[in-house]
Amino acid sequence: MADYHDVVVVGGGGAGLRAAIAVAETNPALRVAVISKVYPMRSHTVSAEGGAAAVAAPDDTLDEHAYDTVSGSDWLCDQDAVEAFVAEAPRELLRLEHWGCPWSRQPDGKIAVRAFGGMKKKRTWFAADRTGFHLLHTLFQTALSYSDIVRYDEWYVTKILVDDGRAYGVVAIELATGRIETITANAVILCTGGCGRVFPFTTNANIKTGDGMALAYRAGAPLKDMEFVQYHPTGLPFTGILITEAARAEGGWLLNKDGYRYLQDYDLGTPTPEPVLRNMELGPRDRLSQAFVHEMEKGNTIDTPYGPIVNLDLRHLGAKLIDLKLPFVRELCSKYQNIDPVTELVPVRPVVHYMMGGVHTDIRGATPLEGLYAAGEVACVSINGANRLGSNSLPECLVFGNRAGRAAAVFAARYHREVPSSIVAQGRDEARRLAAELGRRVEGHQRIADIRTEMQATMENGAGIYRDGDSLTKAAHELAELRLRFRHAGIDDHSTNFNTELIAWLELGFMLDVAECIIDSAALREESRGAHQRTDFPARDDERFLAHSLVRRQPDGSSRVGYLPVTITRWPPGERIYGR
Amino acid sequence: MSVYQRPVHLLWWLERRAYVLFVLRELSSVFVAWFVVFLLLLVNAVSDGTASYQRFLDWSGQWWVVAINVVAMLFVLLHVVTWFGLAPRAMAIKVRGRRVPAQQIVAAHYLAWLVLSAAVAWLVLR
Amino acid sequence: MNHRRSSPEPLLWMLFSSGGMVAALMVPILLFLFGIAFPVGLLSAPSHAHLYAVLHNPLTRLVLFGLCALALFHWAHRFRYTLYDGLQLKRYAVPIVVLCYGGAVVGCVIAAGLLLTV
Amino acid sequence: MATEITLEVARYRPGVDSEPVMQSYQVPLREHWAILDGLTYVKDHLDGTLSFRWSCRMGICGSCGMTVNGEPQLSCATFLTDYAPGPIRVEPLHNFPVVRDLVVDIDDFMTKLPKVKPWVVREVQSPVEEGEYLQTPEELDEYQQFSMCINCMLCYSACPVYSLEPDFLGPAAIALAQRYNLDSRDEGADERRDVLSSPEGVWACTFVGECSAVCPKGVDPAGAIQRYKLTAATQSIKELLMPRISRRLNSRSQG
Repeated sequence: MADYHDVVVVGGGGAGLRAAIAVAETNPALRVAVISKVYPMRSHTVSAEGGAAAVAAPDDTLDEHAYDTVSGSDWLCDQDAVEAFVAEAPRELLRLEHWGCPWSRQPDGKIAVRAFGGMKKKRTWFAADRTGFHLLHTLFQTALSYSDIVRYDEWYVTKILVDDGRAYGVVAIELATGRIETITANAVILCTGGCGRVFPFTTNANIKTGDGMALAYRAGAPLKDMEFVQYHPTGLPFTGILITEAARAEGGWLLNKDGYRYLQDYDLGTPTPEPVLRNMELGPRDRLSQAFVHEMEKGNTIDTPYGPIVNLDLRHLGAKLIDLKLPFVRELCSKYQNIDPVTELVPVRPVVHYMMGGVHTDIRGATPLEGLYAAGEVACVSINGANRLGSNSLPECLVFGNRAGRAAAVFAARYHREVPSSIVAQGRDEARRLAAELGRRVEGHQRIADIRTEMQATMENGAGIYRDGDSLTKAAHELAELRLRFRHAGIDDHSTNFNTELIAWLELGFMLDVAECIIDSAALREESRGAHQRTDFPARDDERFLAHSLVRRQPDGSSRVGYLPVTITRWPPGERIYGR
Repeated sequence: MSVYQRPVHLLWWLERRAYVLFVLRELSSVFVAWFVVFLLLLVNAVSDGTASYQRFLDWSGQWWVVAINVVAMLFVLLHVVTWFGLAPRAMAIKVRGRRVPAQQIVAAHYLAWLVLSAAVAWLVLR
Repeated sequence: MNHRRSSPEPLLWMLFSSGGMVAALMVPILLFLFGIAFPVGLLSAPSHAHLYAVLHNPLTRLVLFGLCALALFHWAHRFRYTLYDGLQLKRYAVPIVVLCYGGAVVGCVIAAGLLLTV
Repeated sequence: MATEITLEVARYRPGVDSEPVMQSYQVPLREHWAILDGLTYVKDHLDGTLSFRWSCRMGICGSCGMTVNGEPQLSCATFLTDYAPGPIRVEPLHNFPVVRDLVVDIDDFMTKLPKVKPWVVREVQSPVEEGEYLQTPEELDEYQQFSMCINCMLCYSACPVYSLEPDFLGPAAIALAQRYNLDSRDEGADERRDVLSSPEGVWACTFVGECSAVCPKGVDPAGAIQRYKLTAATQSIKELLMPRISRRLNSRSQG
């Protein structure tokens, strides 16, 4: 018989743990489980560096945070969601504080805040430059105090079980033993993060393969705004390791090969020695990454074996400030780049960082598929629209993790139903499929890694910082071909214990689905907005595209894109102005 | 599920240099104990009178007793260095709300050591 | 709770660490003088009369007793764990405990006897 | 510089091998390549059956601890060129049961961790509406280094006491307990004392100190343990000398 929990959370990062705690607090009688393909404290939330935004200072207001978020999103976010988000973010960060998060402090003991890109006020809470790490470990350790939260650590979910339009659980493999289990539930919350690994050069961890997006998509839930892929302007060349925006917020400069602060040429304001909010290096990420491409085309970047770069200059900040506010940046530079930012320039280039798009949810975290919820990067509520502002994603995990957890708890209790027998049968079928794949031996097969590498190259060429109709069409063809090859890909490892090759194969299948959704959504959006820049349609087109794209899977496996109007409450579409 | 459990060798501490140093450090205690025995023999000899004291001096001049004491000295010095070196990690000392840096705690230990040693030497050699 | 209050480990550790500190501070100079410098003639040994006078001082005897007792407990505790871990003899914990701490107690009694009768 | 380097990797297939066998792979020797890059090269191009854990590849998620030439290391933060000309011996972390190849079972730690209550314990939880608990930078500094633990398990791998005494709570768990004990917002030190001041707690530690030496994040678990010993011993002796007062204190904290 299958394991049953009232609510199953898939993913143990910031959103997942917050959701699990919310379920436990909303209704202690509910049985809640967290299924994660890694131990929760390994989740990618751990890599977030700069901070978490929430209004804290007396001179700041919720409306200003909302406006910065709306304009940052190029008006593609839903403003009701943004208003709820900015209102609840301070409470969530305070709750984290009560749970022990070691937020950096002012001398009087109050929370300290720092500047961040695209924000008009200082409102980014931080724990040095290891904010995600501390946030995740605080959540994980706090979750340990809820002994009723059952954890399936290192279990990989392969399918969401659906009957009559409602989600009733998942099928998952225990990595250590290869055991395949049907885990039924009255509500499922997806918190599996993004899919940066469909691109070749990303800040994202190896685990970020878009599993949850593909799971929901295959289960019949639509994906929203998938064409919006955020390039972070400052990643270390070769590794793609993130150098936090906080480095610029603390006063770092971006220099081209001539040592010139080139952002002044891209309508981002005039250079000042001290950082100015919403100006120059504190502009939004989409604009900064686009400026890099123009510099490259002008021949103003520096060529290295790992691609063209510009320099991030932190030298004028001094060792003391860097050690206090940016110790992790210094550690990463010295370890992975062999340089010391106190005395040397840091080479950086834009790197895929975040998916604005994701599983379509409403403001409570509910997807159109009854019983299925989503929160965090896997979801698209949307507060991020066409471009997310730095430091909005951590509070998003908390606010919407909490909301999804509460909503799922209420749903699971109010609409509790016996799990239909068809679900168990579906589980058995999925187990049989997985067992067959594990045993399938293919002659002269395609290597998983080769297909993955080619898919990543396709995505970068087709859907990079700038795209056009031709590049997207070409990418769609290449993806179709890769899909065919994927059918003939096999695995060498047929053992049941910790079979990472089987997992890599399953992940690749998910990534190909997600990649297709990105390309198809991008091809149909014939305008430029935020992170989606079409060279063949360089202007924003509110008439046709002030709308979310929704991509649904058709019965034959192909995708179909539709649109959903954007919710506008108080801020009618306007021009995005930075530095003036 | 069958797992592999690496066996622990009887002399596991030979596997890493740091472990060898650790075992040597712990063995220094044997020489501390030896010193107590040696000291008590001296006390006994002194309280038994001049002849007995002279016999002790002769005995302690034998090559093997000196050899033991030289080895004991090395171990005791190892004890001193490791003990003082680790001391700041076991104690967080604060003076007027400020944490005293580790080097200062170590330095204070060595200073106390020098002063005490000088006092003892003065008392004995006076 | 009972388990915690009845555990002798905190007391034994306190004796061990006090002993370690005293030994580190006092043993090197004494061992150097009486174990090496005087026997090999590096320095001339003090006269019996002088030593006897120093030893006769109750303060000296108290300090020496403290040194001996704490140093012995330092040895007992460390040696116990060296036998447990270094030679993996934890299965003989009872005889080891008796040997180590028993030895230290016996040593203390002898030290007290000798120092009292100076 | 040579263009390739040999990785000697421990392979263990449960049910097939009775103990790990070493297998050699030639991987490119490139600047900036971590041991982990060598292993993913093997996995992608040479042998898909090799299993190991990894995720963030920037030394913060704690997944990729391995024994490299006998030393516990994060394989993402240890570089091929530092071991040239090789060969480099890559084995699973010591002191843990090996599940497969370079993957070890860390359930023991995951079971022990909640026992030290690594979360804020307070008699009264103030509502968040009242704002943050004040904490000065100095108070933050008291526990900050112990909050840097990434649970990578290198310290357990380096700890001989843990290998001999599987019940030992271990360096990371105790350091995390101290992380909360030293946090000005926490009131749970007394609740943690039973577990910490037990024979399987701090008293099992003999201060080998290797846990701190191998820690990739500069946490000093050995120091945390010794500091706790001093605290616990002082408290115990106070209770021994002043049984009445301490009994009253105890009954209050238990009530």
